[in-house]
Amino acid sequence: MSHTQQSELGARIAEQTGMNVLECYQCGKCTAGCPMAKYMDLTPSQVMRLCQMSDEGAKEQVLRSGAIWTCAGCLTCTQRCPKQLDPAAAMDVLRELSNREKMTSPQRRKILAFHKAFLTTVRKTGRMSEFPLVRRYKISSRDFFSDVLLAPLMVAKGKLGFKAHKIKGRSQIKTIFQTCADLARK
Amino acid sequence: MVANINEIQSAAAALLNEGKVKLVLGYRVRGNDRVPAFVTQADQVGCLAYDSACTQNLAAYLRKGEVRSRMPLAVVARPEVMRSLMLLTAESQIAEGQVTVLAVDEQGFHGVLDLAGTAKLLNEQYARIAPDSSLMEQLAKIEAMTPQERSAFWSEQFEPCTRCYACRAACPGCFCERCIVEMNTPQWISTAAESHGNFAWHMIRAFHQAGRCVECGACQDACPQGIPLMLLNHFIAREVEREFDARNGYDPQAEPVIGSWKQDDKQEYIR
Amino acid sequence: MNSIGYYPGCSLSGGGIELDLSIRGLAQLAEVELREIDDWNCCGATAAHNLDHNLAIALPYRILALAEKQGLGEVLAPCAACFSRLKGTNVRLERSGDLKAKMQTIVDLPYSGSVKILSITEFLNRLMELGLADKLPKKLTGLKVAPYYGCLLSRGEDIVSDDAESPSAMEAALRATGAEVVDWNFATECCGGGFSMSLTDAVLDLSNAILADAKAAGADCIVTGCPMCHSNLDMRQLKIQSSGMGQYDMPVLYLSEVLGLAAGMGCDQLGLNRHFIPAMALAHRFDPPPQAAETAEAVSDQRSN
Amino acid sequence: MTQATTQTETKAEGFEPRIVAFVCNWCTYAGADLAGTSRLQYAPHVRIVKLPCTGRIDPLFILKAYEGGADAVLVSGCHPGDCHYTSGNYHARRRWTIFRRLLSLAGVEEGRLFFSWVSAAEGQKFADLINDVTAQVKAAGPFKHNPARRQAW
Amino acid sequence: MARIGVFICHCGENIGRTVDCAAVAQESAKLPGVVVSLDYKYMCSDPGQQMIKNAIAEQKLTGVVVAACSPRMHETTFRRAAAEAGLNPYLLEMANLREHCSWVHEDRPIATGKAVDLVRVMVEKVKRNRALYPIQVNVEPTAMVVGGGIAGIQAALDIAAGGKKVILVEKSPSIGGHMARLSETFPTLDCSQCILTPRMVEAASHPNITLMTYSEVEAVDGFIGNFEVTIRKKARYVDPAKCTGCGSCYTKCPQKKIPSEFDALLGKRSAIYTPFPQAVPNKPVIDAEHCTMLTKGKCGVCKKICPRDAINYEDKDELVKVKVGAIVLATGFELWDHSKYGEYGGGRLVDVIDGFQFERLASASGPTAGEIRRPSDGQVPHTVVFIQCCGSRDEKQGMAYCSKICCMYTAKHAMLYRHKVHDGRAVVFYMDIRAAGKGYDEFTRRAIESDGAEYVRGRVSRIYRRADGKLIVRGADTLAGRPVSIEADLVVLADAVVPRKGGEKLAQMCGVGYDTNGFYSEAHPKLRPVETAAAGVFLAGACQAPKDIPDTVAQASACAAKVLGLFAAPKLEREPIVARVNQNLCVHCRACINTCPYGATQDREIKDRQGNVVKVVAEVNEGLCQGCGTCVAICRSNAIDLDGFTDEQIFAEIATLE
Repeated sequence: MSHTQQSELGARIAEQTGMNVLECYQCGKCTAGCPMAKYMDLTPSQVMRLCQMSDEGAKEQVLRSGAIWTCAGCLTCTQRCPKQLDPAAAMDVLRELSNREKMTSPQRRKILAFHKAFLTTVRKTGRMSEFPLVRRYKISSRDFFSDVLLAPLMVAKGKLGFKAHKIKGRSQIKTIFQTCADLARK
Repeated sequence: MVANINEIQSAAAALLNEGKVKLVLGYRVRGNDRVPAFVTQADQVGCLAYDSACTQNLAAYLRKGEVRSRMPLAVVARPEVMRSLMLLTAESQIAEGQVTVLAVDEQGFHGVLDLAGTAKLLNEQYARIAPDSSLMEQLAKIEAMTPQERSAFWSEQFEPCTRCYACRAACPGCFCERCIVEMNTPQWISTAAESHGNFAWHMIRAFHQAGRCVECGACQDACPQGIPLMLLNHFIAREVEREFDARNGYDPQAEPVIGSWKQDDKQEYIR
Repeated sequence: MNSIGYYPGCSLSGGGIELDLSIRGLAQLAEVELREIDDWNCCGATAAHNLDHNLAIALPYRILALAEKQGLGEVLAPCAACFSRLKGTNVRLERSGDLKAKMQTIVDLPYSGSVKILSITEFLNRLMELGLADKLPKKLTGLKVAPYYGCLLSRGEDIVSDDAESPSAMEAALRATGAEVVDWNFATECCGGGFSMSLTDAVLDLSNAILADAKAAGADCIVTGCPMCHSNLDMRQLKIQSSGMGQYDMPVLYLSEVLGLAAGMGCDQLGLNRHFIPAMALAHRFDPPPQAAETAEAVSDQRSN
Repeated sequence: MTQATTQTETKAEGFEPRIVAFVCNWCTYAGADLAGTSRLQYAPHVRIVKLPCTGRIDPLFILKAYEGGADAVLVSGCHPGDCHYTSGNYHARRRWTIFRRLLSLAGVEEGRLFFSWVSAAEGQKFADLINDVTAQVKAAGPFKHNPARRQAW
Repeated sequence: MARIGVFICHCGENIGRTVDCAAVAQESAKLPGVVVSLDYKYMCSDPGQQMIKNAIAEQKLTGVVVAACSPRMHETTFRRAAAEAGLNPYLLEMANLREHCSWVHEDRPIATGKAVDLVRVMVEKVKRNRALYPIQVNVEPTAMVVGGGIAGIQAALDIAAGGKKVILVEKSPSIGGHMARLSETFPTLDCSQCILTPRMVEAASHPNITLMTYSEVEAVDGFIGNFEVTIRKKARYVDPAKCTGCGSCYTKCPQKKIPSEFDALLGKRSAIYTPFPQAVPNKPVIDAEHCTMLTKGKCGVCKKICPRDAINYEDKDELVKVKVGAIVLATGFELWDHSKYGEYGGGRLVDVIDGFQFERLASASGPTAGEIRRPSDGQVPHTVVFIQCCGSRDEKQGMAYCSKICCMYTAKHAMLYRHKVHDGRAVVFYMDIRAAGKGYDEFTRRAIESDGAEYVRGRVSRIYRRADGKLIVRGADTLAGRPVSIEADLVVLADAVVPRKGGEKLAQMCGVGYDTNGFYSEAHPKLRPVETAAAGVFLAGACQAPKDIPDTVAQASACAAKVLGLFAAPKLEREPIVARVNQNLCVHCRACINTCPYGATQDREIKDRQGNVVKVVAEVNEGLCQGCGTCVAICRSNAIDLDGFTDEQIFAEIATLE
């Protein structure tokens, strides 16, 4: 690896996952198998391709893409990659970076909002409970009306916990979140 | 004395009577010692004895001309000796039909076997002979030492060696016509009983046991100076098993461990 | 009595409550004590690894460390996502001492790596070995099931020990119930996972394809081990059907529910009454409800009258 | 050592290790040739003994080198699969695996025995290897506890 | 008493710049046994060589050390000079002052000191050198060619045309190999059988060629010029001398449902069969596994019907020993088994076939008489998907290499399909089109531009069979940046070209190396592409690497040239660097015999005057020994030594370094 000149994204991926994106030979098998590819603005192989390039434009295009957020993390690409790369792990790195650099695609804001709502719930209580999560998500995504009919049904089935379950070690959880946030800022 | 010594004697007598062997190689009692017995007549079998003090590895006699000239012969063999016979078969020193085994262990006599039968018995009954736990403890101690301490430990151990080569004589695996320590053009190993010659001798002796030593203990028993040769032998056997998954003296057709290879043999130390 | 550690995970007290109920029931039947990890937290699910790679390890690390502290050698994580996060964390910690040291500072708890994580299928197969197999009096003869593994019970070479392209971890248990396993194509296709709310259309598409293939293969129900898949295939099936994408009425059962049926556990005990696509009728094929039996008797009574 | 080397030794500051290298003719010797034709500079302490193949190396050669007071021994041949004689290096590798463990047990410390695969194409690797081995041995100092060393008397 | 001459070369400035050559010469002169020590600007020049020759003659030198460049450069030069002066060339050694000293060190005193060391070591070695004489080896002017495909046929024909005898060994009942199974060949669309069968017949009828079909190499002993090969002639149960090839037997054989290997299991054959109508020799064999007479003792129809009484149910395998001087390995390839690809159906989908199966479907002599009909239901497929790189360039499957021929034959397949099914759709998934060859790129372009094959650049991730029988092929179009899903009726996988199973065994018998993929290793990838590390063994065709027909034929002809060159001289000379056994010391533990990569160490019985075996020892066959010395180091008794690198010489070198 020492001799390979990596792009900024390539280097970041290598650091976090040990993967060398230059090994990708663009066969497209990830795209071919990706269940979400048809909802993406870049295909998974194009994402990998752009990570190989060291120009600023490539980086922008990747981090602003909706594709990285549309990835469901199903690992089909990773499972079948003939070069034994792990595009799914690369997507994690890219999403993290996209969020941190505030480049997240407006088209996929809802997905980010959901993840954030989820983590906020966990940060405050230690666990995820459906009702607080949904409430938080609805407010931040401004998506008030979808699924409104589902909620009463869930209640009836005993599947929607209203009350957040708060664990005892909440302060520990807060510290963990805080430390991780500090590390990310570095 | 094992309970059924009579069975050994009568089996030996039968072999001699039927002319299946010309010699039975066993043990007899001399005072407090157990010494080899060379029985050629059925009426002499009464001297044959066996107990846990019979530690000598009789397979070592199989290289001696006077013994070889009396083949086919029978050997009273405990599991380690049987393993020696497997090694000697694998290294083409003996062949099926030349040696019959009178199998014994602490429990007693287990019958008359040919070499193939011996191999089967070994693998079925004695597939795992647990190494002496005190050996393993001592090794662990040595391995925990610093290199300097290890160097000092061994120089202390080798220091009393007089180069009498009793270890070599007791070992069935040391069947060379002329040992390399006796080569002088060029001289491989200094024959003087001083430190570097002793070191080289013991290193090479141990290394020549790699993949071969059956850990019978005869060399160490034979050493008049009490040098802990079994530490080296056991260490090598352990390493051979760890590295190459090979255990010595169980397969009469085994390829030599040092002298064969696998593509994926470990090599993490080679850069 | 055998005991196994238990990490229910968040969804098992909400959307995945049937899974919790049926697992506890089966464990009791197999005389295995489930020892819940004290004060466990959320594993971070899909959200954490999307946004913060340290957090994605740190949250499961705390869970593992607590389990180790509690002396739990093996821990069941029934939710496929929790399983994947917990076992994945174990794998990565084992690979990198640096990571372990880093996590120890972040979480401030020691963890040596001794906890082994069991998936729902591994756990249920274990229960079968521990005697559950002999406690399945009901034969689900004629029930055609489509075992659905989804992503996290089939893929991830370090995590799942099954064949990624044609997994079989559920088959032995299903066959033991007398059910017939159908050959179908979508056992490992993705259902859309955590996008149920944030990218609903995609989830409807993907889940629809799975339901369609199961139906084409002649399945009576889909069997899963993952609460996320369950909610997409079960709860979202309502929307799929109401929007005219397809009409399936395909019950989606947890593997533990199927085993529970064969064990003769009641529908309520298994949580079958909580499904969105009714599963009771299917259950009643093998376990006629009391009042139905009464009605049948009443009918025959009337006739005789 | 000859007068010429003795002079340079006294001139040079500190410890100048003696390192004996056993190399095969087809890969490592040729790799050393390539280091030469590429004019790669490396430390001058290593003396090469050329053999047709690493398979020719008897463990006693290594002992002999220590007996003679070598501070370290380096053994190098063709990469697995590249042996000019198809499998000499595989045989050699087995021998080394056991012999180095034995030497270690006997007190030959880490950093006194090095093994390497250097192909005919790896001139740079050869130079790096020599420099690295030399630096390590220099840092470790003279092999004082050499259990094989012939006594001076 | 040794009389050694030392000659220090300046190599212009190359050595002289950093090494004080005069000082080295002075120091060397002081070494015991050295009687002359000179330095000179260019030792390899004529005057330089003359200097050495003069010294040898005048000083009656017993050994020479030339301290100059690497021995790889000029050892031959200086040894020849020594020989011209009457000194045995093996009494000359070189100290490498240039590559190993002056070029790699800058400090002049240090480099000079090292140079003296290098000379000292070689002086001590050369004192112990012995005169050695090149080994003369007889050559048996017959070649064995293993493999009767196009490579083997071509090599055999060319060697035979050169006037030398050839034994052509083929394991199946007929020669012809894969080429005989092809429908048409790229890039010309010649009918494969039309161009191949004349060659097959020529090989069978050539007076210099002995065909041994249905035979396999069992053992190879000996060495270049003198191989002794054991060949197993498998029982045919049909006496070829009596059989006229009339065909009554296989028309009447009741066992007719056996999948035909020749037809890639798509067609059927009988238990007594010839693999295909144009088989050479055109004489049937009985497949012992499926013949009920041989398995159950019931039937006997063929024996009853045979007008020539050629059937012999008692026939046995026969071992034949032949002596040959050279061996050509032309064992070819097979296709990788795509059942390892779970995502492509794991071998369970019958309408997912390989390239050979498509060839047989397209072949006029094939099971469908040249109509493209899919195996499952015999329907003509309306959409055929071709997938390249199936297993090739797939590190996950352990094959990083390109199979080289698939781009071309896939284009051909797509073309043939479109020619046969005019309204059919041919979709080709590819990663790159590798069409380097005469007329090749034009050919693939034609498939796309004129024949309407739809080329999609991307791999396929998954194939499954939908309930309605359609094969769903999920691929990617990376040029358009979109996933694509094709509903196909037939899928043809261009499976990776892999070496023949069991090829390693043959390689080991011959002492030939093979790479991690199992392809045989040539001696040098550029300059010796048909030789191997085993002298006298040559490689032709796809056993060395995936190859198309023209490359295969070219390499086969090159093999023939090498073989004919070898046979041109009656005797061979070899370097005398060989191992020798001291039979007095050998205790016959057989470690060396097990170790030798060339089988050069062998058992030798020592007999007394009455002819009784008194001792068995190891012996080195100097014709086979390549001089690696592995046996020497393995011998605990040190009963073996290696000429040119004796223990004594090496110990002297080590001792000099103290």
